[in-house]
Amino acid sequence: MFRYLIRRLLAAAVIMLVITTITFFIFFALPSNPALLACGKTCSPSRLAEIKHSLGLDQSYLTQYWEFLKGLVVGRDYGDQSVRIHCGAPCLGISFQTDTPVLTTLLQDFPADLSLGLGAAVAFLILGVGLGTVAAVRRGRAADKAAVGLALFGVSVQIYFIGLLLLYLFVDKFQILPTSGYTPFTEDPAGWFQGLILPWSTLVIVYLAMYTRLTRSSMLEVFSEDYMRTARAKGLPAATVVLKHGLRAAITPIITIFGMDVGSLIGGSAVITESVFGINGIGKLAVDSVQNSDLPVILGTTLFAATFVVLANVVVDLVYGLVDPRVRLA
Amino acid sequence: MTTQHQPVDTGGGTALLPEPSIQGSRPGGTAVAGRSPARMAWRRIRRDKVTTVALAATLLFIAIALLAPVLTALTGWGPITPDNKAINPDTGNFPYGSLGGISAKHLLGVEPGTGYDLFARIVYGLRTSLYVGFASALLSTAVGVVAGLAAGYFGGWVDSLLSRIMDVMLAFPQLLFIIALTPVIQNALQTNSHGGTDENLRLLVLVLNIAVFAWAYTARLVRGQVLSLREREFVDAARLMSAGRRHILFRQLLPNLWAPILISFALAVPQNITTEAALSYLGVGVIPPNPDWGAVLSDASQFFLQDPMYLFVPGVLLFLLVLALNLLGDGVRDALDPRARRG
Amino acid sequence: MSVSTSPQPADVTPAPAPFLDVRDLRVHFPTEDGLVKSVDGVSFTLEKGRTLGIVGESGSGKSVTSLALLGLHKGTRAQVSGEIWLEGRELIALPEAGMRALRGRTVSMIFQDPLSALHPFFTVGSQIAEAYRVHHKVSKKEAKDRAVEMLKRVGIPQPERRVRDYPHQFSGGMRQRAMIAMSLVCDPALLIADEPTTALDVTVQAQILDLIRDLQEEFGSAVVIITHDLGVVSDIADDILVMYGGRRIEYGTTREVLKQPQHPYTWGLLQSMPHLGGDVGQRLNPIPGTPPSLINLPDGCSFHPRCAYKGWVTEGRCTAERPELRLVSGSERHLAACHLSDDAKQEIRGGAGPDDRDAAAARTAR
Amino acid sequence: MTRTTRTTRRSRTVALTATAVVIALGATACGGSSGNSAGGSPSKGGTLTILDDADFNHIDPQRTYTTEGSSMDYELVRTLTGWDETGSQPKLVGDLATDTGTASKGATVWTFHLRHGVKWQDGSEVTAQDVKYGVERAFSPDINGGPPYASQWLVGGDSYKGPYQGKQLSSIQTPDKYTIVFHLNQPVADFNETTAMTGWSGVPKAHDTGATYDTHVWSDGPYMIKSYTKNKEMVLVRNKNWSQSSDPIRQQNLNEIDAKFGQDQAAIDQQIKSDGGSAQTAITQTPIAGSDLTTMAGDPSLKSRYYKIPAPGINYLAINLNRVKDLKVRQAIEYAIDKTTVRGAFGGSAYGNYATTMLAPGIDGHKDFNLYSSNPAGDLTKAKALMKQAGNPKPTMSLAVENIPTHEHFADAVKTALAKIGITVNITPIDKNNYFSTVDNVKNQYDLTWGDWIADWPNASTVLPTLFDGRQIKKLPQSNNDLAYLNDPKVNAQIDKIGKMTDIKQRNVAYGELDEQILKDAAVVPLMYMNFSEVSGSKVGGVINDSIMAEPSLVHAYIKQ
Repeated sequence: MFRYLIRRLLAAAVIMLVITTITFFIFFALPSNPALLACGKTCSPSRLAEIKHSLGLDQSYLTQYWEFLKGLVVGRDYGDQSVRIHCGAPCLGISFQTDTPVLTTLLQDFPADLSLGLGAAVAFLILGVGLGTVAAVRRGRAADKAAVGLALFGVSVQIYFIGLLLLYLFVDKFQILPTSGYTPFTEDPAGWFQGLILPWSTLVIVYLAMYTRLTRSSMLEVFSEDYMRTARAKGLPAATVVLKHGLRAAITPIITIFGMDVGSLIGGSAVITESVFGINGIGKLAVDSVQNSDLPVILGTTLFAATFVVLANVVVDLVYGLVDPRVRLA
Repeated sequence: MTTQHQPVDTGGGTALLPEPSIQGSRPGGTAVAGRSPARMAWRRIRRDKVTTVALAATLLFIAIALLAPVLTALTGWGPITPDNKAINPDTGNFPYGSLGGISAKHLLGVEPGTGYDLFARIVYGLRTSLYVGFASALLSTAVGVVAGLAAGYFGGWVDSLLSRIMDVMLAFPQLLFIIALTPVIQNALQTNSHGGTDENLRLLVLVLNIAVFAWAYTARLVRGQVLSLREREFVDAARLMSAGRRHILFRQLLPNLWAPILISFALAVPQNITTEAALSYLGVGVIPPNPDWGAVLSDASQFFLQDPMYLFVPGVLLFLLVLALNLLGDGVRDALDPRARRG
Repeated sequence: MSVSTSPQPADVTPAPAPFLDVRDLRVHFPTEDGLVKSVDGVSFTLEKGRTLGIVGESGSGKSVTSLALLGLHKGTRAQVSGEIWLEGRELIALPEAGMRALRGRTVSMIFQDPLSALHPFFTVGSQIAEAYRVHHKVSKKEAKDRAVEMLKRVGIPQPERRVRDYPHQFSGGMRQRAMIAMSLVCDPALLIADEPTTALDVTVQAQILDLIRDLQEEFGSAVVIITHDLGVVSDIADDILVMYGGRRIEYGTTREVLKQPQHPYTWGLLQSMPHLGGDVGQRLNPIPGTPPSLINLPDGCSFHPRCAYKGWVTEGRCTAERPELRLVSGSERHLAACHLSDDAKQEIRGGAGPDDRDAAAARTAR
Repeated sequence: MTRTTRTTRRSRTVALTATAVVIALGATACGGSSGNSAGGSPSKGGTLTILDDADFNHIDPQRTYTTEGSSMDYELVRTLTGWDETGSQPKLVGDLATDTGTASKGATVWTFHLRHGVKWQDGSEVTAQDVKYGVERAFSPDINGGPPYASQWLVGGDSYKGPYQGKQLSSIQTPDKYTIVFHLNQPVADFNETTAMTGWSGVPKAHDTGATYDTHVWSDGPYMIKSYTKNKEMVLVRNKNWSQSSDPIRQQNLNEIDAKFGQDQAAIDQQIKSDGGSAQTAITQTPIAGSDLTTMAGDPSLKSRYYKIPAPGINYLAINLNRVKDLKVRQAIEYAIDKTTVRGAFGGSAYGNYATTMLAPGIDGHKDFNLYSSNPAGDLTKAKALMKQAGNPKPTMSLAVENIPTHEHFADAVKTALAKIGITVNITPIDKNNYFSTVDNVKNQYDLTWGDWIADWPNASTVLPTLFDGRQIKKLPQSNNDLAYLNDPKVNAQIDKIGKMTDIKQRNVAYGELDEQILKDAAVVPLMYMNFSEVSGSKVGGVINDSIMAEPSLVHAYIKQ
């Protein structure tokens, strides 16, 4: 088990290295000139060269890449002109825009994604699995058709359309809720909750659809398994058959996808939701940094998000080992 | 979604016994002789009312897109012909009249700001959506099939490498990457020197970019299918007859893969249309004045208090388009893979 | 051929109600391609302490019949008609709640593939204990002790330890033993074993059959064994029912059916089975062709497309007229559905070796 | 001025104003400003919330070059000179300095005397050395992004690399603790207006944190930083060592200023408009744009808290003289452009008045003239006639705009108008954040380029030489501001001549004539003189329309109790 974990983490590290490399070289091919942006108006060529040097952009890509990797492991110091800025390991670089270590910024934004992602995930998992189970049990009946219909709606509707619609209805039209956004829980729990209701709902509508479909089909598959017939043949009540024997087996494939979804959600992949509701999360940070050509932040956000997805993969495998006695982690 | 569930129909009684005396496998106990799988699938689609309606709706959308020039000729307003008389310059070029300027002249009203005819924007925008959706799905399916075939058939290090690449592709936070990659690819392909962004090239860039992140799903599916197929007798038979690899891959395996390929294509189209619209909504997709629904929605989101029609019309239409394509995709899957029936 | 016109066998209903009495059981599944008549008018009886073997190829309706006995078609799309009387209670009309109380307790079942029939995520012990607790108000501890006891009874070594194992940690034979332990945990009056040995090694098969027989003696249950292998039932069954295309084609005591099989299909089954005492060099003769579609059964005798002897019958009778289930002459309850005359059967079976049969086949088949 | 581009909204930047110019507010300007003069005496206490869609690019005073950042900086740092805007016109006054400075040697040497007793937040006194150090910082490549004037004008500035390696700039002298002298390499008659920009302030060497000074600005103003989380929130509290008696411009009415960043601008507008709860004490610095502008400008209920601030800026279309060489064609374009639809694209009448000159009213040197169509909708007959004289060419022209809806709508309006005189326009939208770095690069030349420009201080000297000195094209190949590529020897000579003038009045007249000359060349189509509109909650008082910064000035802000 322990050795398995080590091996999985090593494999994850390799994948992260590959992603890092690809991302690094792709983003340094971005059609922009961060030095020029930093230089401001009326920038003379000599001043531009100095700023390039100061940002480390005058070195070859390979050198920059090596520096970056080194920074990840041992940290690095920035600025040879003024007061030096220390960026502790794992150093993802220093934002061209704000001169703050990227990781600091990411960690500042992280609570928003955590709140948004986890809150929505809990809701759509419970609702989706519930709805999918009902649909599978009532296969072909009205409840099933309603659930399938709802799922199709969620799969087909655009997340920003739903988001804007919710904003329009609940904030502008009926003024039931205050403007959405993220308030730290520690600051104002009520505000935290109120500000996240609509973003959560939006994510839930979209993800609920997937989970309903998934649970339903997984459940139907399980229903056809021999052991389900055995359970009925034992004389177990229908509810026990479905909820204990059925759900226990049907939930297993869902765990994989749920883990990946949670990983990518809290890693900042709810870009559109963040953008519609003005939540300052990692997704919005990424979009803004692309627009500002803030390479270290772009690199940092994508790596941060990828890390969560890769880690989620490992966690899912471990959980799988706990959930499915047939899987041996060795 | 990474798993393709294939629930077995519960109605058919207990599992079939292996019958040593009987050659081959018997499909489902109710095989109807003399019908090709394609014809059976077509029959199932036709018999499924929902899928038939979805197919009709999809064909209608395609027809509208193809006939866009004709339709706009009928109304007299093209997608980039502003009607300055329909907007009020004193209110920030807000449309005159109610419901966003709906009138006999402008069936769906006009865009605030530009005075473009919304109907024309919509029918031309549909072209964009369908073009990007279908082209990227074609591309990603083609790449995915080749990669999946290679990984599944050759196995060994080819499989390891390709599977690893698929894992990495699937691990990428895709939307983030597509957002970031769009300017990169655009820049790499851009040949004109004026430094701006070519709006038609952008369409191609979007197709490429979306396909880059979509092929891994198809590849995974095809790989799994190949792995199970290559153990089957007819491949062994072909191998024994010392058929070439290419022959086995493309003549023996590929024909048996058309069902999963078609399914993944059918499900990729609405997914890609959604992605394209989302990118345009975030401002990194189609470049105006090329009409696009996502871009219209993005624009409309700023006016949704004052001019809700501007938001609702493209929003609902985009929903209907994606819904129709999703239903069609489901229908195709059900028809080709009866075990995955909706019920 | 509509359901209503299917001829009813002239069964003799004995004066005292039998323990199990199945009358004209029909199980039909509506599908997109048409109505699948998996079981179409099956009747049989069974007394306590006795064993019935239901034999047939896959798709002959034998497994669907067994599920009907457990009432497992309730709540599905299946259309079930006829009557199933068990200890004086009619099961088909019984509501699900009432049926549920019987399942596992009065009627229980052993399934074909113990690996898929046991839940992979629960321990063997807990699955057995669960079956006990459904019908008995006992504590978890008591149920677990009962599970250990049952495992011991079915011959699982170290049951105290193995009770905590998961099904995949058991070998095939042990799994089936566990399955049997589970089905017997409530001392059922009727035990249905659906291909209990098919998924097992040959050596293990015999052990399991022995176990079933021993336990039957111990518990005094009635047993229905469903199999495609006449060899399995020849040892253990008192009666044999041969099914083809959802219908009965031959029904009698084991001795009668094995010694004097009346239906060419039964002959085929017998000949496709190796005889222990037989000539080593003797070829096994599989029945040619495939089982029929249950949606469109062939007209006339549903076996006629595969029957080598239709030439022995008046031209066209086999393809046009469905043979009734008739009492075999000289027998009390041996029933068979074939147009062949007794003489013809005599001639075919008497002395006619396989070579002759082949010749006959050549003469008549094409 | 510079144009920094903000997330989704309009670009904008710093501005300073002109002393004496009458600001022609006219009928369209003049929102219901609740300036201090209007509303009795301010109450003390309370927290003012600032809601901006994005964080300040910089508030390190030497790096600030946006209107929002500069406006915020004025709460934190004191500059040598400053603007008193409580009167009907902005008035240049001494801020850190006792007066507006003394010019000598033909305006090449400027001397400022500092007030005694101005304190840093730790109680130590602000000295001339602090100011010298502050100005020197801007020369370091780490302290980038600020205006170019110091390095342009100070003797030796072209080779000086900042104070971090221990070197000082000898052209800044501090003969004593309270005197600072600047030696310039050319006469600059309005240098004391330059020194009202945030860069001309002190930084105590001991508290300089280099590139991270943005979040650690050391205060000598009425408020100081309590906490600052980039892109999230900045909290300012009272600076106890600030004294009203030493400051002619600012007041210290609030307990706290809380700036929050990152909400969508439309959401901010909506919040403040609905005026509920905490929004009552909030104000936004980012200008209202698009549809919000349309609806809010006309909303009578917002009248008392709607600030329409005329900016010393111009929104224009540059015609590339390298590519559109025929004067007749350029003149035809001047006539053909329909400014009514153009203004509609930017937000209608609330956005600004139709422009006919490059110098906005309010900028020193503004001269009122109109060389082309008197009807803002254009004069098609005249335009067609000019095209005919040019031989009826059917040119195709590229037009560079930002890829934001406003600009796309603007581009469409231009395209439609020019189509009527046979010119086909190809629209080239450019990523908004890279827009100016793209069009300012001489490698990228378009036939038509959109531009806007806000004066750094309201003087023609920060408009015309920057935008039309053709000799700069070669010097600054990557940040060329001459989007028209006008390189007219007459214009260049005139710029040099005016630069040497020390008589302000004479200078202003000459700039007015220069403006006219440029328009005779039909190098640019002036479109609109810009206004910036902001709103505040109903409990915010003391907001002054800062027509120099084009921001709601908060120096007298208070919360109504």
